[in-house]
Amino acid sequence: MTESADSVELLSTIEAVLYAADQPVSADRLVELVSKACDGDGDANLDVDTVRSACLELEERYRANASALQVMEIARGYRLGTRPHFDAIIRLLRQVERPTQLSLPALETLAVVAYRQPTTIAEIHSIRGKDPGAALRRLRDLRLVRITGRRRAVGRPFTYGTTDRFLELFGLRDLTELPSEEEFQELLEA
Amino acid sequence: MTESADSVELLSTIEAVLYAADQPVSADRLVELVSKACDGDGDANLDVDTVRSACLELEERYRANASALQVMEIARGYRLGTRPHFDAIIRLLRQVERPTQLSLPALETLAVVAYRQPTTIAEIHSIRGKDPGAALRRLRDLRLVRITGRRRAVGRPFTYGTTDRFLELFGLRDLTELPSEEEFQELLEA
Amino acid sequence: MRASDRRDDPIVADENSTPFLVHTESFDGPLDLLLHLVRRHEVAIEQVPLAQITAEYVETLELMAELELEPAAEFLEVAATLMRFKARALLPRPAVPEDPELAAQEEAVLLQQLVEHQVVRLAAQQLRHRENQAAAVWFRGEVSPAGIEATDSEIVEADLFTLVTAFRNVVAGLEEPAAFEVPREEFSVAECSAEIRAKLALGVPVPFLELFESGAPRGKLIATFLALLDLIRGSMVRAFQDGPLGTILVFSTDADDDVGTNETTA
Repeated sequence: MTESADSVELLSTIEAVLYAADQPVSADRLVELVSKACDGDGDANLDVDTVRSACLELEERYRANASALQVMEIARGYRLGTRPHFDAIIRLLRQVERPTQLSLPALETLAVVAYRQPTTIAEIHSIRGKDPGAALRRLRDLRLVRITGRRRAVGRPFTYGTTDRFLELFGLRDLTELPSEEEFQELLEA
Repeated sequence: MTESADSVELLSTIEAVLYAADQPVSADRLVELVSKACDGDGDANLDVDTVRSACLELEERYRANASALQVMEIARGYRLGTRPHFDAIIRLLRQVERPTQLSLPALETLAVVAYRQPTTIAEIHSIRGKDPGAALRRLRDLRLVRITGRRRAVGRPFTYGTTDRFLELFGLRDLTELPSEEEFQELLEA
Repeated sequence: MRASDRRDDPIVADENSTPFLVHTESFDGPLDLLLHLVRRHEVAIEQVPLAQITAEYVETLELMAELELEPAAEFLEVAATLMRFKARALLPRPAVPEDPELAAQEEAVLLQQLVEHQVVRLAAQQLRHRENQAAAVWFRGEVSPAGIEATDSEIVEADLFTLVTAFRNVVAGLEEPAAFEVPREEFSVAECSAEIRAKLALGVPVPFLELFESGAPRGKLIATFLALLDLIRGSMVRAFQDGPLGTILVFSTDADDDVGTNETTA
C-alpha cells in the first residue's frame, strides 16, 4: 500500500470511529483502536502525533468540502459534530421527528390506563403484575398519559388518564372509539 | 448567491439533517425542513427531485473522498451510516459482540409475512405447516411485524404485515427491493 | 405421545430432578422434516419415493419421542396424511372406496406445500444475507448495531432434523439394543451443557461428532444431545452444515472467531 492510500484509510477509519462514538475519543484511544484493528498488517508503529495530524486533516477535508460536519477537540478528545450554522434546521428536525415506537410493555401499560382511567399506579401494577413506573414515565414524557387528579384513598395516590395527543396518535375521535377490551387484549397477545 | 453555492449549501444542509436524525428521513420531509429553515431567502420552490439528486450527489462526494460515511436509502428515506468495511473497528470501540441473529423459524415466518402481507395466522400456519404463534410473538416483540387490520372473513382474523423497522433492520428501501417470488421459483427449477 | 409418560426418565436438568424438555416450537415444523428427508434423497420434490419417505418420517418422529422432543401435533397430522398416501399406493383397491380425485388432490396439496416451503426457505436465506449486510452498518451514537452476525453464505445453518439425523448415526454405532433404553445411570443435562461449552470455549468450531465422547453410555449421549439442542435454542451455540450433506460444525456465539468468515479487519 502506498503511503497516501494508507493515510486516506487512516482518515476514514478515524472518521468511522468518531461517527460511531457517543463521547469524545482521545488520541491515545484512537491509536490503540486503529492498531488493534489493523493487527499486523498496516502501520504497526502508529503514534499519537500521526493520529493528531490525521484528525486535523479530516477537519481540513470537511472544511474544503463545505461539509456540515466538523472534527472538534473537546475534553481532551476528538468528537464529530455539526457546524453551528446548521443549528436551526436541526432544531426543526427534532420538532417534527415522529415519536419512536412504543415498546410492548409501554403499550400494554397505555392500554391499562386507557381502559381503566382514572387509575392509579397500584391498580396498574396489580393488573400488569409488574411495576409500571418506567413505562408510565415514558408515556408521560411522550405526553400520552397525564396525571388527572388524586384518588380519595389512603395515601391519596395520583390518578392517571390519557391525553388528547393519545387520541390523535391513535386516530380516535374520543375514548368511546377504543376497540373493546377483549379486542385490545387480543391485539396485544396475538 | 450563485447557483453552485446554493447547491453546496443544500448538500451540507441535508448532510446536517441526516447526521442529526436518528431514523431515516424521507425526501418529502427534507423538502419541508429545508424550505422552512430557509424561509424566504434561498430556494422557495425546492422540490423532491432536487433533494433526491442532492442526496445522490452527497453520496458521490463521500465516495470520492473515500469517506467512512455513506448515504443510504432505507425504509423510504435517507440515512447516514458507516460503510460495512469499518464494522470491525467500531465493534472494538463499542466492545460489543455480534448480536444474535433471528432464529431460522422466526426468519422463515418473517419471510412469509413479508411476501404475503397482509396475511393471517391461519395462512402462515398453512404455509409453514406449523403453528406460527411463538415465532410471531417474537417478531412482534422485536417490532418487525405488526397487526395491520382485520380480514373480512369468518372470525374477522387479524392481518399481519412488516414494519418500517423491518426495512431498517434489513437495509431495504421498500418492499419492492425484496426479490420476487418468481425469481425464487426459477432458482428452484434451475 | 410416549414422551409424556416418560417424565421420570433419569435424564435430569437440575438438582430438582425435573425432566428436561427441549421445546421444539422454537425449532422446525413437519414441512422442514419432509424437506430434509427429500433433500437427502437428492431428487426433485415431484419424484419423492413416498413409501420410503413415510418410513423415514415416522422413524424420525419415534426418535424425537425417545429423546423427549415432543413433536407437536402438526407432525402427527402430516404423518397420518403420509400413511394414507402409502396405504393407497400399496392397495390397488382401497377397502373403503374413496374418491380418487380427492386423493390426488390431497397429494397435490402436500407437494405444493413442500414447494412453497422451499421458496420460503430461499426467501429466508435471502433475508439472512440482507440482515448480515445491514448489520455491518453503524449509525451515529448507536449503542449496538441493529443487526446481526455475518456468516459465510456457503454455509447453511443446520436445522433440527439435520441434528437429529446426525445424532441417530452417533447412537447407531453403539453395540447396544436398537431401542433407546432408559439408562440406569443418571446423566445431568446441565453438566453435559457445561462440557459442551468448555469444548467450544476456544472459539474454534468443533465437528458435531466430537461433542460425543466415544464409548460413552447411551444415556450420556442423549443428555449431551439434549444439552446441545438447548444451547442452540438459547442462541448460545450455533450449528452449521457445509452443504446439504456436509459436515456439521458447532461453535459458541460467545467466542469472537466465526465459522467461515473471511472478513479482514481493515
